[in-house]
Parts: sequence; C-alpha cells; structure tokens
Amino acid sequence: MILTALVAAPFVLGILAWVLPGRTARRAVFMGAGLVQAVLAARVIMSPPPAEWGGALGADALGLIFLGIVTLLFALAAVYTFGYMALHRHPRRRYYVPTMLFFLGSMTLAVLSRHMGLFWVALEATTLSSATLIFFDRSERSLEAAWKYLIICSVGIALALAGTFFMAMALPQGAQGSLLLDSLLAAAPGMAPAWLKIAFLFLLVGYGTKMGLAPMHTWLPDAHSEAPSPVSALLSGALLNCAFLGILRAFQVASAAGLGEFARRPLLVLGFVSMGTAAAFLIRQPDYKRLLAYSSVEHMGILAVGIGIGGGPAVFGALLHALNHSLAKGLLFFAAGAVFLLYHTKNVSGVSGLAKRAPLVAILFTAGFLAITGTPPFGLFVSELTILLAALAGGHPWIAALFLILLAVAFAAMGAAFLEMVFGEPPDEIAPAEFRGWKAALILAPPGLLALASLFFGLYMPGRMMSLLKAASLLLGGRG
Amino acid sequence: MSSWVNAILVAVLLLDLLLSVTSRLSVLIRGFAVQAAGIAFLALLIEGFDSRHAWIVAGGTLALKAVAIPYFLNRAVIRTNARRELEPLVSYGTSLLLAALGVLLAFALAARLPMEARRAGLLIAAAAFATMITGLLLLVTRTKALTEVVGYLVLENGIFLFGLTLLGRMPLLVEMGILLDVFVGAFVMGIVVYNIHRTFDHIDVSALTTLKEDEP
Amino acid sequence: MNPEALALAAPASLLIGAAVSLACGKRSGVAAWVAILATSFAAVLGTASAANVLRSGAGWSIEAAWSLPWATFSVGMDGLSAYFLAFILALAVPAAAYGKGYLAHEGDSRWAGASWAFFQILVASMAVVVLARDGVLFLIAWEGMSVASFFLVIHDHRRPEVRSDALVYLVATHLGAAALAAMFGLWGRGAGSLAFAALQGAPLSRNVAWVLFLLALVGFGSKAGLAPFHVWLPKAHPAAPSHVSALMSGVMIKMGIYGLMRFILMSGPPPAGWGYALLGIGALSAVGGVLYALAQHDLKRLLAYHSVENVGIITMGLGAGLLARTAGLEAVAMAALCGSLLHVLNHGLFKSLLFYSGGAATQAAGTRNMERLGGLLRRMPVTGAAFLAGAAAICALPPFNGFVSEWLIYSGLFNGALQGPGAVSAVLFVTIPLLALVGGLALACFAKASGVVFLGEPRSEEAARCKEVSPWMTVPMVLTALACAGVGLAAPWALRIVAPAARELAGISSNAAWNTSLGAGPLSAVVLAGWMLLIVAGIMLGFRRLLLKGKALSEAPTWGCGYAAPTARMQYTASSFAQPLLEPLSRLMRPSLRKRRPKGIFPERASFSSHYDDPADRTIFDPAITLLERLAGALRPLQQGRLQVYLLYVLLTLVALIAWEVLA
Amino acid sequence: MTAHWWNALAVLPALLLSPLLLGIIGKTKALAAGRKGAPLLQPYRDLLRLLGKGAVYGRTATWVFRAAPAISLAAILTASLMLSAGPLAAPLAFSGDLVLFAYLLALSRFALIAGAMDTGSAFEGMGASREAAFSAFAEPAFFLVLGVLAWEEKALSLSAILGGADVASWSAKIPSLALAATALFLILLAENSRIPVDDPATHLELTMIHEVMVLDHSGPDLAFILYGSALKLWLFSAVLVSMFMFSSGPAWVSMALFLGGMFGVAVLVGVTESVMARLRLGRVPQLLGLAAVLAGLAALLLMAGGRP
Repeated sequence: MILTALVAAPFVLGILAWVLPGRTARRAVFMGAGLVQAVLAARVIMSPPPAEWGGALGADALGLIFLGIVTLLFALAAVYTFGYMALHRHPRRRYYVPTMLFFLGSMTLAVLSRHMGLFWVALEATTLSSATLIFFDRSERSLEAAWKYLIICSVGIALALAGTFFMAMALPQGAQGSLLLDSLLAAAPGMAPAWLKIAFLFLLVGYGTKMGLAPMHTWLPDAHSEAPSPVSALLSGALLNCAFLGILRAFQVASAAGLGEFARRPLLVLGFVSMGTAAAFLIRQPDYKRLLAYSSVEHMGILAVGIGIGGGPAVFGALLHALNHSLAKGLLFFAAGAVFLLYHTKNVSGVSGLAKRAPLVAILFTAGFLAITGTPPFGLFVSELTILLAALAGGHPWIAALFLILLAVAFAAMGAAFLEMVFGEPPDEIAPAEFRGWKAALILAPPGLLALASLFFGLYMPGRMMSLLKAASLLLGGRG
Repeated sequence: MSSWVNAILVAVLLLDLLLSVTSRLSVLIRGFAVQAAGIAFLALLIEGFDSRHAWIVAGGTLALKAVAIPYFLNRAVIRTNARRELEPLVSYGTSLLLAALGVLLAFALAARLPMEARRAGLLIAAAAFATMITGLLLLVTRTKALTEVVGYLVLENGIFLFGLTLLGRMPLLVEMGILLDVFVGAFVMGIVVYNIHRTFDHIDVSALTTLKEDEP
Repeated sequence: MNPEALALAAPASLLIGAAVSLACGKRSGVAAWVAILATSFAAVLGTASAANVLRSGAGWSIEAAWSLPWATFSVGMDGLSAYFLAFILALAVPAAAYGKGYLAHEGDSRWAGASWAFFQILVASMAVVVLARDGVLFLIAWEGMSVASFFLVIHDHRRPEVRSDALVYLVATHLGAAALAAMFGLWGRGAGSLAFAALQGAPLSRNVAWVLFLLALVGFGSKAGLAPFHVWLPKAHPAAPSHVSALMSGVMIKMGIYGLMRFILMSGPPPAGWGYALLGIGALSAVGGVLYALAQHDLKRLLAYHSVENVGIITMGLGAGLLARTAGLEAVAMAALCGSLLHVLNHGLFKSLLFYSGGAATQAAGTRNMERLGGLLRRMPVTGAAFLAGAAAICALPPFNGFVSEWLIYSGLFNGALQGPGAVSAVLFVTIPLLALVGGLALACFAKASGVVFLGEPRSEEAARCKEVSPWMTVPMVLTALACAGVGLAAPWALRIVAPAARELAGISSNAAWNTSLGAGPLSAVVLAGWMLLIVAGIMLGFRRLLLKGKALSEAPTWGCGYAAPTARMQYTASSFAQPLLEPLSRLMRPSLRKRRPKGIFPERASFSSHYDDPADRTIFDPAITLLERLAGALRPLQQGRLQVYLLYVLLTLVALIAWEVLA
Repeated sequence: MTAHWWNALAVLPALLLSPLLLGIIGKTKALAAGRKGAPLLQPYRDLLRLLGKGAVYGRTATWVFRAAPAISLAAILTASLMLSAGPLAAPLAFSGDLVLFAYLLALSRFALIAGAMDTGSAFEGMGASREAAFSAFAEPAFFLVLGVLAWEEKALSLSAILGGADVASWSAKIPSLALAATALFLILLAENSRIPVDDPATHLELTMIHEVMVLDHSGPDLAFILYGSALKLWLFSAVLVSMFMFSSGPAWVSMALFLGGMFGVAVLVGVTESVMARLRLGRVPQLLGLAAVLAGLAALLLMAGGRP
C-alpha cells in the first residue's frame, strides 16, 4: 500500500490545500507534503515494496532513481518557495500550493507506473498542472509561454499516446493483452516489428517533445524562463526526467524485442541535434534563465546520446547524468531565482558584480556553473566522463569527438555569461532588495544543499546509488 | 453491424474534410462534437452492447467530449467574440486539398500496416489516421487559439479511434484517465485562451511571438 | 614517516590550509599567514618525500579502490614525480610570502580568504597531478588546478579586460582538459580502467599511439603554452596578481611539460616522429614567443611571451632527447633531457623572480605599460637588482642557472648533430642556430625590458613616485635571485636532482657513461668558468676602485649630444628599442601601426603606436570564433516564436524518423 | 685535455697584443687614405691615459652604469681563457665550451647595453637598441659557423676544433672552410662595429652604433670598454685564424704563423674599411643573413661531403 500512499498523498493534500482557508494552513500542508513524500520515498528507495494494482504500480530500479530525483527536488523546492514567494513582488496565488501538489502527484505516479497507458495519463497530468504554474506571473510573456507549452506538449504527448496504442497493436494475437510493462517485455520477442518500430518512434518523438529534445524543444526555453524559479527547477530537474523515463520504457520494450540497435540510432541523432542546437542557442544568449533552459536541452541531449551509444557503461553514465544534472540544474535555477530577486531582470547584461552584491549567491551560482559544465570534482564530470569513455570503449571515436566538441562550445558560451554575471561591478541604479534574514536563508539553503550533494557525488558514490544505477542499466540492456 | 461501423467511419472521414474547410468556429466545434459522439457509438458497436466496459467508455466519451467540451468551447467563442478563423496560414482551398491528400495518405498508411485484430478492418485505421492528420493540419495552419484547441482535440479523436481497437486490452481506469486528461486539458486550454483574450484583446496566436531568439 | 604518507600529507595539509584560509574571510593577513605556513609545511613534507626517492632511486606506488566508475585511487612516485613535486612545493613558498606583501596593497580584501584558499588548492592540485597514477584522479586534479588558477586570475575582476582575458583562459584550459579526457579514454578503452598501470599495459597500434600523442600534445601543450595553443598565456598572466603570475608562469605551465613527459614514460619507447614533432613545436614556440615578447609594451605580457619561449626551449630539449634516444645515443639523450628538466626548474626560478620584481614595479607605478616607467632601480634598489639578475638568468648569461640548462640542451643538440644518423643529425643541426637566434632575441628583449623599466629616467609622474616595496616582497626576490645564481654555480649538484627523471625518460638505468663524457665532467668546467667569471669581475671591479681612488669624481647631466633641454620623455622607448629587430620582420608579424606624423614647420601633435596581434589568435582562433558565432546566429531564425512552426518541427521530426528508420 | 699552469700563458698574447690590432687597422686605413696616421701603439697610450683619469657620471646613472664596463671586460677576459694562441693550448677547454664562449660575449654585450640604457639618453638608447638587434641577428650565423667547425672535427671544444687542421683532409675541407671563414669575417665586422656595419670613426651620433653606446663613459670605465672591444676583436680574429692553423710543426713556427695571421686579419679589416662604404642600417640584417646563408652552405657542403 505504500506505493499507493505515495501517489495518493500529494493529491489528497492538494485537495486539502485547495479547500483550506488561509495562507498559513496551505503552507503547512505544502511543507507537510514535502515531508511525507521524502519519508515515504526514502523508505521505498531503501527497500522497494512489491508491485501494486495488479502490477501497474511498481518500483523498479529505473523508477526509483527518478523517484529520488523528483522527491529531493520537490522537498527543496517547497522550502525554497517560502523564501522566494516572501520576497517576490507578485501577489500570492491561492492555486499555487494545490497545483504544485498535483504536479508532484502526477510526477510520482509517472515514475512509479509500470503501465504504458497509466504512464501516459500521469505525464499528461504533469503538463496540465505545470501549465498553470508557468502562468503564475500572469504577465503577457508567461501567458504566451504557458500557451505554447500546453499546446506543444499536449500534441507531443498525444503522439506518444498513439505510440502507446501502436505498441499494443504490435502485441501478438492473443497475447495476454495489456500495456503492463511486464507483459510487454514478456511478449516483446513475438511482437510485430513494423508496428513496434512505428510505436517506438511515436513514443520517442512524443515523449521527446516533453523531454525537450531538439527540434521539439521549442517550448522549453519559453516555459523555463517564464515560470517562477522553484517551478523552473522542478520542470528542468524533475519533469524532463519523467519524460525521459517514458522513452526509456519504450526503449526497454524495443530492446526486449531485439530492436535495441534500431532504437539507439534515432536517440543518438536526436541527442546530438539537441546538444548542437543548445550549444548554438547558448552562444551569446541574452537571458540567463533561457540560458539555463537551453543547457537543459543540451543535457537531455547528453542523456539521449548516452542511451544511444548503448552498452552498460554508457547507460550507467546516462542515468548517473540524469541524477547529477537534476542536482546541478536545480541548484542553478534556485540560484537564478535569487539573482532575479536581487537584480529584477533576467538579462545577463543587467546582472553584474554578483560577487560584490551578494557573495553567497555568487558562490552558489559559481558552484552551479562549475557543476553544470562538468568541471571536477562535481558529479557531472564523472557522468560525462563515463559516457565519453563508454563511447570510446565502444569503438565510436567520432561520437566521442563530437560529444566533446559540443560540450566545449556549450562550456564557452555559458562561461561567458557566468563571468559577466558574477564578476565586475554591480550596476548602480538597481533597486535594493530585501535579501536577508530567514527569507534569504530559505532561498539559499536548498541550492547550498544541492551544491554539496553534487560535489559529494563527484567524489564518492554511495553503495545504494551504485547498485540502483547498475540494476537500472541492466534493465536497459546494459551488461552492468 | 459492420455496415453501421463503416457508415460511422465514413461519417468521421467526411467530418474531417468539413473541419478542414470551415472558417466558422461554431461549425468547427460542432463538427468535433459530432465526431466524438460517433466515436463513442463506435466503441459500443465494436466492443458489443453487452460490455459494461464499452458502455462506460462510450458514456464518458459522449459526456465529456461530445457535450462538456463543446459547451465550454462555445462559451469561450462567445466570450472571446471570435467567431471566424479569418486569416489561416493557408487558404481554405489549399486546406481542403491537404485534407484530401491526408485522407489518401491515411488509406495508404492503413493498407501498409499489418492490422492486428482486424476486427474493424482497414477503414478504422484509415479513419483514425485521417482524423489525426486533420487535427495536425488544423494545428499547423490555423491562427486562432480556439482553432488550435479544436485541432488538438481532433488529433486526440483520431488517436482515440485507434484506441477503440484495443478497448478490451486496457484497464478501464486508464481509459477514463485518458478521457479525464483530455477533458482537463481542454478545460485548461480554454482558460488560457480566455486569458489570452483578456490580456491581448484577441486570440490570434500568430501574434504571440514575444518569446523568441533575437537575431544577432 | 614513510615517503608515501609524507607525499600525501603535503597536498592534504594544503587542503586543510585552504579550508582555514577560506574561513578567515576578509582577514587578509591571517589568511595569508595560514597559506604561508601550510605551503611551507607541505614543502618540507613533500621535499622530504621526494628526496627519499631521489636519493634511494626506488619509487613507490599505492592503489586503493574508489567508488567512481573507471577510477582507482592510485598514487605513486618515481624520479620524475619526485623532481616535479619538490619543484612545485619549493617554489610555492616564496610565491605565498610575496603574495602576502603584494595583496596588502590591493584595496578590496572581501575575497581575501577565498583567494588564499584557491592559492593553496592550486598548489595542492599540482602536487596531486604529479603524484596521480590514475586517469580520473589525474583529470580531477588537473581541472582543480585550472579552476583554482582561474579564480586567482580573475582576482582583479572589476576591470573588463581581466574578465575577457580570464574567459579566454577558462575556455582554453577546458579545451585542453577535453583533449586529455579523450586521450585517457582512447587509451584505456580496452582496459576498462584508467589506472596508469592498466594504460601502460594496453597494446597500442601505431596509429592509435599517434592519435594519443597528438591529443596529449594539444592537452598538455595548451597548459604548457606551446604555440599555437599559447593564446591564453599572454592574456592570463598579466591579468593575474603577480604572485599568481609567478606561480602560474613559473610552475603551473610546467605541469604541461610534466604531462608530456609522463605520457612518454607511459607509452613505451617513443617513435622518432614524436621527437621531431616536439622539436618542431618547441622551436616554433621559442622563436615565436621571443619575437612577440619583443613587440610588447606591457611588462607582464612580455614576461608571459617569454614563458612561451622558455617552454619552447624545454620542449626542444625534450624532443632532442627523444630523438637521441631513438638513435641509440644514450649520453646525448641524457644531456638534452637533463637540460630540458633542469630548465623547468630554472625557468621556474627566474620567471618567478621576474614576476616578483616586475610585479612589484608595476604595482608601485600603477601601470604595466613600460612606456610610462623608467628609472625604477634608483627608487626600488632591491627590486631593480632582482629584475636585472632575473634578466641575466633568463637570457642564459653565465654564471646564472639559465645558462647551465641551455648549455646542456646545446650539448644535446651539438652532440646529436655530430653523432646522430642522417636525418636526426641534420634536424638537430638546423635547430642549433634557431636556439642561438632565440638567445640573441631574448637578450635584446630583456635589455629592453630592464633598461626601459628600471634604468634611465622615469617617464611618468607615477614612476617617479615609486618606493621600494615591503620585505615580504623583497625577501622572496632576493632568495630566488640567490637560488638562480646558486643553481648556476652548483650545477653538478642540481644535475643529481634531475638525473633520475632523465634516466627514466632516456630509458637507461645508469648514467655513469654519460657523466664522464658529456655530463657532470664538462658541467663542472662550466661551473668553474662561472666562478672564474665572478673572480675576474671582482678583480676588475676592485681594480677600478683602486684606479679611481683619490681621483676627481664628478656628476653632470647626461651628455645630450648637444641638445640642451632633454626631457625624460625623449629617452628611447620600449617600442623604439625593439624597432630595429621587428622592422625586418614586419611582413611576418603584421603589426598594426597608427601614425600621426609631424606636419609643417611648427608641428603640434604627432603620435605613433604599434600593436602586434597574436598570430594564433589572428589566424586560428578569432576566425574560428567568428565562424561559430555566425553559425549560431544563422540558427536563430529557427526559433521565432511561431507556434505553428514549432508544431511543424515536431511533425517533421516524426516523419523524417519514420522515413529514415522504417521506410528506408 | 689536461690543464697545466703554463696553459695560462695562452692568454698573454691576447692581453698584450689586442690593442695593437686596433693600431694596425688604423694605420692601414690611414695609409690607404694617403695619410700618415697615428702611431701603431696609439691605442696603448690612449688606454694608459684613460686609466689615469678621474670620471664624470651622469646624474641619472646608477651602479649599473658604473659596474657595466668592468663586468663587460671580465666576461671577455673569461672568454679569452677558452682560446688557444697558436701552439699555446687554452687554459680552459672542455666539450661544449664554444657555447660558453658565445654566451660570455653575450654577457659582455648585455652589461654594456644596460650601462647605456642607464644614462637615460636617447642617443645611447638608440645605440644600445641597434647593438642588441644586430648581435641577435649575428648569433645564428655565429653558431652555424661553430657548428660547421664542430662537425669538421667531431668535437665540441674550441681548442679541439681550432688549430687542428691536417694536411691530409685539407683539400676536401677547403670549400666549406672558406665559406665558413667568409661568414665569420662578416660576423667579425658586425660584432666589432666595423665598416660596413658601423663606423667607429664617425662623428654623427645618429649614425653610430657601438660608439654612441659608450658616449657617457669616461676615465678607467672608458678604458675598460676600449680594451674590451680590442680584446673582442682579438678573440674573433683568433677564431678566424685558428680555423686554418695546422696542428703539426714546431712551436715557434706556428706562433709566428698565428701572429702573422692575426695581423693579417687586422690589415684585412683595415682594407675593408677603406674600400667599403657604410651600409644603410636597414641593410645590416641582410648582411648578417648573408653570413648565415654562407655558413649554412658550408654546413650543407660538409654534410654532403661527409657521406659517400
């Protein structure tokens, strides 16, 4: 029942927050939800329970990794939200807490569902709940962003639904029919290859849209830059990974059907297209939240490349990268929120002298920059190196070369923006920000924790994490 | 019974063509509603009138897609005062041509696919494809936010049509979840459209291009 | 304590020191004290550990499990590591002391703690780089070194040019690290581990070995500042505070040399082609570096270009040594390799010295532009004397240390040319006049630098007001100057420190044969000549004093050749000093000149300025960056905010994938 | 090579006779111009007079200016230890001493340039700059010549590569030796500030190189500088002459040959100065380039000849 509780708790608490009057109550519920989620998820991760709902809800290694990411980021975002909303100039919105909780609930459902249809339902629910969060500002820009997000992702996900149906149609006649992952995997060898191929491509493009793979990423910079920072952190760190999980599930089935090679090629191509597109748009990017968004596109590309290379080490690296990227990107979006509160602008050129104006934010932002660009000893260095080494070990030197070049371009582009923002003299004319006291502490603690975590994973990997990653890469056809 | 199925599928196909040429939003919405109703009826026809599962799905579809969503959308039309799609990105003639080509393509695709469980035959796949293509056509060529929403819903209709062939294989909960998602999706989209109208005083989404990359 | 623990305690104590310094926050003085103490402590530990290996000749290595994929925690020490470890730590101590004095004059101490923490992290990571016996550990330490030095370079970040220069450094160092990651990956792809022991055992085909070598050349060469990967160097060194410039230029860039040497040690007997390549790229760096040094007006940039030159000389020695090794000339190889290795230490010493004294001068005057300096020797006697000593040392003038190492390299080149087989002999022969040209140009350049900055009359108010700097800065200068002379006058002793590493690189077990024919024997004659020079000079100075005793000595204005009213601005400037050298090469070096000639009978204003763009920037990197930006700009229209177009992308991707994967 | 105390005698001819070279050059020029000229021993008289004088210093000058002449002379004196004089073997000889020789001369130059820069005079700076430039251009040519000589004798000590010619291989070597000697003569002219590179007798400061550098020195300092340049001329001439010296034969013969050769070189320099005009400054690098090319050709001939 623990899985059901894990999924249901956010929804129940969300409804509770909806009906409860008063800000304090809603806040209490919000923090409570973060706590409940953290406790339950920790239990589930440390000792996975058996599947529930006839196998539709279960916790395999893959899901657990993503559950960990979602939970950690949400709990930190909940803390962060307090400080952020307290310092933000915009009016409070009653629907914020309930929608955040629905968002959390649907993401939790997505990572725990072992049924392709149920997964689809959960993922579409994340779109719907997060769209309203993007629209939080009620500005023209945020409206536009929410609109594009809603339409593009819904269309993309609709294609994924078609893909899900095609997958079912690929099942052999009389197969104990369902879209349960286990039965799909069991029946995979007998599936009709043509249908399965089409199904995989529909799922790839569909969930790829949501994941932010180029050229379907177009909504991503808009949505991430317009959403409030805690939401951006969740979108980038948690939601994109959930969509990635959808692709991984499809990949699992395709691999089980012997179509692993077929499935890897488009992943590799889309991965590199994403990395390249992101690198190009990172160059001289004038808006720092868009910069972070394009960086997410880049890193989603890296994940796709990692899976596309194939083999145990590469898949292991990709999954590790998903984890590390979430930590670093959460850190950066949290820090970017603090920067926004300090400077009231999202323009890179409007922000300078962060080191002088707010040393702690500068340290966090710097740590985030180093982490996201894969500088040791941060975790992303280990995962990017692992993918690179896997590419070379797998006999793909050109893939490795392209990978390195695109990473370097992205590094240079982000480095330019980072230097401009953190160093130099702060502009004189900006309004002073009330960035101190407990509010500031609440804003700085979550990214600080993420920075430490990212640093920690760059130097040491706990046994449970290692075993989960190994088990998950086994699920994806790696030899461990 | 098969003749009924075929008749409805042909109607769905004709509706696709209608949707692709009409400039009136009310016709668009009504066309979508009728199509959804047809699909709901198909669910019963294919799965059999004795299936409780089929009844629930058909009922849900009818209630949400054929009644509730059109109702909201119509209200949005009235509120936003946008009755016609005046400046599509391609002319209506071209639209029709594209839709017709889409139908042809749909048949070509359907013929090439090995249809498992050919309970409804080739026509159902073709109709599903054609409806999907029509939805995509609407999405790509129209500029009014509401038309986009309808385009999405038509795409969804097409996919659902596919889903009908799998009706027995899906847990009811998932089916209902899908329906609920579509409904909430349409609802949220409606809210956003309404907000667009309120903020910009129009719902012409081709004007929503503030968020872009400036050329150097 | 055993040498293993001693060696590991050195970086560990530095890291602890870094944490303590960081905790000091704004208390600059305390943080500096911590850094000085930690560095000294680490230096004692590290040199003790290194001395043990150098004396006994027995290396060690330890290996422990590490939870990161592909990684083991492997460290070890052999002659090469021991030499470099001692070198790094010994030179870090004066840099720290000097930095305390230097930073005391900088106004903003807000980040003082962090700055000293990064200083210690930089030293610690360099120590780990030379101890590492695992690719992942190596890369982590390598990047730690780069990042720490980046934060030191950006110290003066309020100046926009410092920020852009720091960016160039950051990107260059990252590209280098990427090449290294690729190199390790390609090397260890079969072994499944990046432990050096595993890499050493990996069989390499000819082509793969060459690819590895080229990657190493890019990765290590960009850190060392070998042309054309040197572009960051003349930018980063001037931007950094001078104690950092000294540490980076004197010590950190040698990590690139260490890397190349380690690579060669690990990859087994090198093919002759590598020797030729190193010789060529070394000569290019040496000649190009000194030419562009001549063209500079910025004192610290001039010193930075000289680092390119000296790294080139070191690489030439390495290349010559490898060539001699492939030709079976053990003694010759030993001469060139000992020269190369000793030049690492020597350049570290005199370049630190030059950055200490040059940095003190530019800080006191508030400008790095040599055309605004002058006459500082009178105002800063110790600093000036130190710079002159450094200048003599870097020009390889006897009896200073620079001559000893260059002499060893010359010895390798000459003997290789005389004894080597055809091609080797011819190539080495051609290299000799190139090295001589570099020597001549370096002399001209330092005659210019020391003359324009320290001698003559001050060319500006600021220069006229300069005062001698604090003992924190002068004492490290005096000590390094003495060390420069010391190595020059006790060369055979210094040779014993580098000989184990040179033996490893030359692939021989004993240097007995070499010692008598080319090594310590002739070297002691060199040293003897150095002492003789000192004695003769002493006699001449004494003789002069004797002659002048009781004679009329008077002071008068400098003879102006009949011109009655000379001003300090009429002195020969740095640009005019370099003009006769650069003018014949103007077609090669492409200066951008701006002239305003005097006009009419009573000319009012006239001006002349020259600027030499770095050729690597001009021909390689600037066009590449422009191309990249243009490419990126060309993609911008793809994202113009139209929803319908975005949806079309989704559809087209789907259709394209289906067409490619299913239909094709 | 064993060092005996009497080897120290080898430096005596250089120490004692080098100013005479200047006298000979002056006399040759005077005779060529149809004048009587100063006595041959005039340089000695000048030196003695200067040694007895006091000194005047510029107000800007520091200890660098005062120490430079002594250090410069000390470097040249040390360099002279490495050259044999006819039958007298050099006191200091070891494999690789030729590099030390060249760099000691560089040290002497550096000291003088520093002294010149210390005056703060535009003219002295100008001279220093030209001296530095032309010496830098001369350096590769000089090393090429040394390389040729080393190659010929398969040795790296000045004592070994000079004065070791033997009759048997003479004919085979003569083309490359002649080319190298020509190159060395050009370098000698440039390094010792002779026409066509520099004109020691000019009176217009703007056109001077070496002379203008030492304008401000006086008394013993100037004497050191003058003596140093005489010694330097002797050293270069000695290298040039020793290239052609035979190793065999009685000592007095080779001593006579050596001294004759030295005075011959002086006469040759005098003649060159008499018949040639000064080159435009911009052409000097080309002249030194020519020297390098000649030396390179010599090396090529040698390498081609060394292989069947």
